[in-house]
Amino acid sequence: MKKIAKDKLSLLWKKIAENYQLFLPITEGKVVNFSIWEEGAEVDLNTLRTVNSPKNIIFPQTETYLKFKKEGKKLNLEVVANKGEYVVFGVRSCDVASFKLLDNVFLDEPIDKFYEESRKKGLIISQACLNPQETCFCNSFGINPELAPEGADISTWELGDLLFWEAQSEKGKNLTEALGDILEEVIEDEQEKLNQLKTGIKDRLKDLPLAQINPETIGGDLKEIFDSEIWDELHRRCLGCGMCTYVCPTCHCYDVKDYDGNKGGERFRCWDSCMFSDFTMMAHGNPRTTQKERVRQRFMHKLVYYTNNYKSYACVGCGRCTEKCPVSLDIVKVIKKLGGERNEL
Amino acid sequence: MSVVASSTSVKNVEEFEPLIVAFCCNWCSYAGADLAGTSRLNYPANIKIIRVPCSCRVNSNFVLRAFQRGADGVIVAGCHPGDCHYMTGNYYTRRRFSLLKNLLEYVGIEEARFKVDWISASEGNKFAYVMNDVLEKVHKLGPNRKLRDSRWKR
Amino acid sequence: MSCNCHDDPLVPVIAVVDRIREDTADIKTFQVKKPKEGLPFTFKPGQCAMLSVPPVGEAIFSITSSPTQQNFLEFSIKNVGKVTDCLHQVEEGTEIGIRGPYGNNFPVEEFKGKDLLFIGGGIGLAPLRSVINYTLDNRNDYGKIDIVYGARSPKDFVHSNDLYHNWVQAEGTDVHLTIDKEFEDWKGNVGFVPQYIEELNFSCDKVALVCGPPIMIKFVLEVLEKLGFDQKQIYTTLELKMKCGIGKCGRCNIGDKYVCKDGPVFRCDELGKLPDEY
Amino acid sequence: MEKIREEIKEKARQALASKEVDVILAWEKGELWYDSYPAFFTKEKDIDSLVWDSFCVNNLSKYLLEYTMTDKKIGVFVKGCDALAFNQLVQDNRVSRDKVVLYGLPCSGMVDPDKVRTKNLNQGLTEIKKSKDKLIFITKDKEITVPAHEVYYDKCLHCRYPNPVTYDQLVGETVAAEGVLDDSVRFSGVKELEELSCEERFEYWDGQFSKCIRCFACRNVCPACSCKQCTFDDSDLEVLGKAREDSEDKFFHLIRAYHVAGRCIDCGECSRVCPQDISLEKLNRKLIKDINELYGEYQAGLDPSAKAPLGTYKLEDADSFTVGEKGGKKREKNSKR
Amino acid sequence: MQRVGVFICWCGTNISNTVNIDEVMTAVENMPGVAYSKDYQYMCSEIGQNLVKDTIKEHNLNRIVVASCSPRMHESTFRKAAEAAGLNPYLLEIANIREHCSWVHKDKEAATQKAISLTRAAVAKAILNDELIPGEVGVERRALVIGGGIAGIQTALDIADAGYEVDLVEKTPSIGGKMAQLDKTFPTLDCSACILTPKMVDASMSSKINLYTYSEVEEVSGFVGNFEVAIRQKARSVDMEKCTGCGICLAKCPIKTALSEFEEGLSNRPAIYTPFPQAVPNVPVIDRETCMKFRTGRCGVCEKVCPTKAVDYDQKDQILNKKYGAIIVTTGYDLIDLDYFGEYQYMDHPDVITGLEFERLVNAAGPTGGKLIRPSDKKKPKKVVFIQCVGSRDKSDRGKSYCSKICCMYTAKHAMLLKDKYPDSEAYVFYIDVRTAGKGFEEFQRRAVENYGVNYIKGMVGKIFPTNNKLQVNGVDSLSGEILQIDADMVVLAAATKAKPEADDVARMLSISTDSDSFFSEAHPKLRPVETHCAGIYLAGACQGPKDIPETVAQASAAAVKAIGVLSKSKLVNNPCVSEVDKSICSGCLACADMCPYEAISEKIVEEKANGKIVGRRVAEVNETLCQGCGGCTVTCRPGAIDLKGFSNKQILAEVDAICR
Repeated sequence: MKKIAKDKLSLLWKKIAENYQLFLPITEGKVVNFSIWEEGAEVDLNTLRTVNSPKNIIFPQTETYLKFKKEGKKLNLEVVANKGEYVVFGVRSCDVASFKLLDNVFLDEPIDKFYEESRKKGLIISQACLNPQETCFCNSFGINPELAPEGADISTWELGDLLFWEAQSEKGKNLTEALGDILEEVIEDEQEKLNQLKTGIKDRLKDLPLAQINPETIGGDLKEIFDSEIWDELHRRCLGCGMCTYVCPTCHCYDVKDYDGNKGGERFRCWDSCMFSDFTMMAHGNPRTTQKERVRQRFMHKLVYYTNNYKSYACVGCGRCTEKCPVSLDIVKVIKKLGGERNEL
Repeated sequence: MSVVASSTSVKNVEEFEPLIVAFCCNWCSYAGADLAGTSRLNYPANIKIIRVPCSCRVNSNFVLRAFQRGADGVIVAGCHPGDCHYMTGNYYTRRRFSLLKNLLEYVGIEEARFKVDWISASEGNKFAYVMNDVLEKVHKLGPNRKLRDSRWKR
Repeated sequence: MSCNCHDDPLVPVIAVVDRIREDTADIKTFQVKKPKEGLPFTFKPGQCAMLSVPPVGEAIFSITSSPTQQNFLEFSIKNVGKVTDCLHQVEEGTEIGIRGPYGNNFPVEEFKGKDLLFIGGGIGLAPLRSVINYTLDNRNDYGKIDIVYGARSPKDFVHSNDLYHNWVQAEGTDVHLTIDKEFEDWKGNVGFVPQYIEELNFSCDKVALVCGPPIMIKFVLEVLEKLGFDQKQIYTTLELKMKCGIGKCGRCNIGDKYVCKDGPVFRCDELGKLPDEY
Repeated sequence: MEKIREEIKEKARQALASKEVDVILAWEKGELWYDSYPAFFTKEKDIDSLVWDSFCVNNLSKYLLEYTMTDKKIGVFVKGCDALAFNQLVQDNRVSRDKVVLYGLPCSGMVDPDKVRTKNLNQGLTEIKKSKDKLIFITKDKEITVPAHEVYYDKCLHCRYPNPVTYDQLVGETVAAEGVLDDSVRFSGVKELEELSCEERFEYWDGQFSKCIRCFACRNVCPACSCKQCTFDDSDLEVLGKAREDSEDKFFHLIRAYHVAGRCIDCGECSRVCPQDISLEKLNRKLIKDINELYGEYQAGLDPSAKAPLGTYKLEDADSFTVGEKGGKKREKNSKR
Repeated sequence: MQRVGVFICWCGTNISNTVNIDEVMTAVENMPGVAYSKDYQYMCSEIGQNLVKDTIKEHNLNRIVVASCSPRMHESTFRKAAEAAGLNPYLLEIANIREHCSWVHKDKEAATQKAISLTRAAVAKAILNDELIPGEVGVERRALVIGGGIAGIQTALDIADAGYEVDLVEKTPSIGGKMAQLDKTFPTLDCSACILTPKMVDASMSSKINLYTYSEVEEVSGFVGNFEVAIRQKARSVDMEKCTGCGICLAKCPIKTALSEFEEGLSNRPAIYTPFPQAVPNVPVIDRETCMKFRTGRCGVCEKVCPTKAVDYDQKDQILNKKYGAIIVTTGYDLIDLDYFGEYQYMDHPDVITGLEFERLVNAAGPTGGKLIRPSDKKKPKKVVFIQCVGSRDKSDRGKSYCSKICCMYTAKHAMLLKDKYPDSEAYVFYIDVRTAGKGFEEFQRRAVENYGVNYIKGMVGKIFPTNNKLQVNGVDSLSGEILQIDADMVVLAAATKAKPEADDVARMLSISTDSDSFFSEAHPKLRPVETHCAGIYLAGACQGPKDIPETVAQASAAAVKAIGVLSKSKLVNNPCVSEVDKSICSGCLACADMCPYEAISEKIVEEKANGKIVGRRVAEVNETLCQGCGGCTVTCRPGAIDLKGFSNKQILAEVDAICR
């Protein structure tokens, strides 16, 4: 395990940025988001949760992957490979876990090579959550924000003026080595303090208001849950915006579109939202005509369909929807409704 | 140094051939443009006219789309207020584009890039004058980078 | 680091529209092949492919030719939206993009030795034709073949050459045609497909393959049930909004199944387990 | 507020019991202190969970659109801003006045949870009480009193219509408008920007617009955005592309603001719900300000029978583009209309 | 499948000199959708049109683009050609590469590139063109003529002669207009009244013509074939039916001091009056502002003396609402105000008069009974100076930049009339140029000079000084450079003509346009001289620009023919480029209906399934016969549910994209 004094972090950023695109939580006005670090950027390691999840780094909101040109009857296609190597620093355990959930989909056969490429070129540095918030419920999905999350190449913990640093993967080790002297070895005393820190975090989790949310309380088979009466009422307040899906670290529905430019065109994929009325619109109809069906789809996907296909819930309890949904139609409420009385707090 | 800098900038300006899209109402401004033609007046070829029945047919979407597609300036021209072939159309045009013009300026689009004017069928001279005037001003401003789609090449 | 993104399933390869046949006023059949190699990929009956017509976009279509046809793929396409409209504007010799094959297929191996009943309506004949031609090309492997096909009028029949000649002439094969409404010079049956099936009173020892408009499928299933068919004997193919074709973009699901990946062919008993959202 | 809450519940119960209405639109409480959200009551017994507190920020008027195709009679609770929204929907012919029973709720402001969190008042919070213009944050072991305006939403600080401008029944007593109602304050943000150079303005707005993730929350929450199908969702015309691209982002925001020009009630909901904190109100207020200056003071939602500024004209209207020749070449005399 | 044929016209050298046709042809071939392209010297010629027709058939084309002159010129020509080849005419688009390109640009390369881009836009639009079928609408077979001068009278007579009803609306109490005020007409010197009066009588006697004198048109709506017009019949205070025109009331009226409008203020008239003895109708009107009865409540003499009890002080203005198939505007002209021409002393000296005043002074029925005398002292003038171009061809603000056209001739006429009356008198004419273009004009003017000895002086008058009973005219003979001083007894000013002051209001009411001098604009200066841009509204006479009587009468007959062209049809076809509503998108906000100037949009309830029940939903609906196709509604409609056929959102965006490509 290594460490670095927090006031030397900018040296660290600089060093990493020499060879990688470095993404950090950066403040812009009132919001903190992962953005490319440049000298002078306002890095914010304290804000627990960025507005956008780091999903948009590994799975960009808009990604051009093909360029085309038509000349008479001829068609030319050219694949766009557009990623360099990058490092994301400060990813919380929930968000790290979300990457695995995206991997399940995109790295399943047939493998999405663009995503695979993006994952290969990325190095994830996690940051433990010292002070989980009232909207957090990662624990409910088996995530332990005090530990080094599975999927992180390097994990870090803040302790006082120090940042602890532990490589978790081969990639992580290589970077750690390359950083050389910037990082120092941790001494035993500090190791002990770190253990205490972890226990402290764990204790705090238990007191969070949403700690008892438990998706396992959802009973019944797919069709029973699908036909449940709760959807009749639950959807009513939904505004039909796509905020939940866009800030969600695990939502991954996308659309494929062509742009017709003047000097050839390009094909891109971009995030889409099952909350939008035209998501499943076809020339001859729409299987989900009301917001009820769309709201149901989203939560069924997260809590049932995905689970059936990948043996895991498509939620990491990050709390973004809990905090951001303008009408509080968040997954906690759905789990509670579906789980019935067993889920009362 | 300064001499070199200015000479290159002049060169750049010379290379810049602005594209200006003009929406002209059929009854006045388009006819005014015809008259400018019949009178063999001169204005630069950078201005390209789209015929619409009335200036009130011009949607803000069209204006923004032209900018997105790399137009360096956009003109909406209609009959003088009071002279609308459709009686009242250009009164709406006046309100609609007064607001849009201000809004564009407000978000940092240079004032001269969007021009609304009243040009009657008999004002071939004014047509040519307005076109030359807009072009000259846009030319000074240089290419529209602010609203152009990055995928639309110059 | 090198990138193998050009192998991405989303990336199409160039294919050329070799021949175009106008089946009806709004349906055309396109022969598509790779400029050099011919067949763009191998596939099984019932599978789909994604056709690209930049800059308009992509859409997924079932392959209507049989895998036994080694030189090209065929697609019968109805002009209903942007992409299909663009395809209908295409001329012979035009290059388009193609990727696939996608989805599952009709279990033609399992059908071996069985009598087959094909039930199609309108453009719904397109996916069935692939299986029909496949079974006819492997005639000895299969029992009696009945083809029931209906459309609004004889002018709306797709693949009329097959309907009137090839299939009629095939051994052990009966073609039963019907149209919705009386039509000049039409001597065949008049009436909707489900009623016609009931009239034809097929024995229930067959495998039924159904494809057509949703409303037709619904009533055909009722009739088949009446005739004594078990749900496990009935197969259908579905169409929902599909974008990626590889089960990831998240819009063609019915419950936890993705039509583009787990479908489009569903056995009716499997379908019954899924939510009614298609 | 606590007292009024009971009054509201009673009103709602009675309205359902007497079949005055088929459904009541109000608010309900979730699991967290700030979590009050829209709720739809059809049964008397459910009214127990109805809530009225400092977090009932959601405007319920727009949900009336859901009921346009039914013959249900709807009771809806409206705050000052919500009532303007309601009127706007009536003006836009989207809601019929006679299908709705409006219960007016005077409102002096709603609390911004972010401001509470910033002040760290949420730690161990059990209850919030309101006492005149103060809020008392109660935890297990202490009570902290804070001037209400310190934690109210920005949009509530200069509220001009704290009392509903239309209602059938008023619950509670009217409140005085707090804060400064002077338009110079309301438009100060706009003026600051106007005074910048063109390049500075562009830089500002470019920064704002490029944050947008196109979630459409601003549009979907907006009571003036009541179209059956939004032009941005027109897949046939595709005026707005789906890519996150600077010019597309600008197109979206400019057209969104433009489409509500003269119909924006200035409720500030768009800015509130924006996850990226884009200053949408500065866009809307620019249009309001210009309309006021060019065509005379106008407050959308005040009079449902008024003509929207972009839906009418005057012969002598000023414009912003012909320099020195207001209104064109000829003198305008008598009106034809 | 769209197969676009593109036809590029050279227009002789008009286009091909500035636009490289070959380059355009090459570019066109590669445009998406283009199946065939062809260039030709004169596409509008018969050979050219046949080329279009034949190619449509030969190459199975279903969209046509003609790159040529302005669509305002030949769109209809090529539409007809397309139609003749079996194509819906609205599948054609014009790329204007002449007026908007070759004629305004000099740089060949730039013009060529622009021609390509305009053609590309036309192709992009044409691909999206739909077949449009015009609707039909009935025609109200009655015409309205606004203005009862010679133009209006002639128009009305011609239309009536063709068998259609005409309403002739005149603002003043009698028809006749300016021509009634004239003494003689040039170049024949025949008596103006003698040729006009019979026409006035004919108009009043015609069973097809209804005269509405002392009336004004107040509101016009509708469209060709179906104009709806409100006419205000001002209270005459005399019952038209009862009055026999005996004139007793005129004689008995105690007020005698109102200035006669007809006599240009040179004499007085009573408060109850007919403008002139031959007035049609010969029914007096009470000038309520002058009348004692109306001012003070006392008097009532006319009522008492009227043998038929025709005087009716309680009469009120009446509004008549009528429908017309066509409208002809013949509102005439005025002379400019001479307030700003102080150097000529017109405002200050009674012996400085206008030409029109001169007409009254020499007229036998005029204020002096035909005796030409000075207004100031009733003496015969010996020396008269005529000043031409007072305000005409004058670029300063007080004048008019145009030539008033009639002054040269009437000045010659006046000088001759003077000489006829007083052979010993002297006439001097100051002129800039003498313009005598017209049949017999030159001979007429030469007669003045050669036979009558009128002194023509090329030059302008600087100033006039009134001195001892004389008017000292200071001028310059610009040919000799000599400074002249003429002590004249009388000065006659040829004041410029101008449009009526209310012309702009009339134009606005009719939705027609005026030029910068407020004369009504014709649809085309050469080819459509009596039409306006508004179908069904025509122009005749000096309201369109200065002109003399024969021109006016010719134009009046022309306008009548145009109107008859409309009235003779039982149905008119509509412009099919009208709005239509996509009811599936329409929210029913009806903002479109609010802004429609033609009230063509109304509310409609469509039945739809919602929650398992059939319920009504409000949407907008366009009445295609009322819609004129301005497209304003399409912009009002935020979701784009209402669109304009022929100029759809998609088409215009396609044009934008193509132009910018």
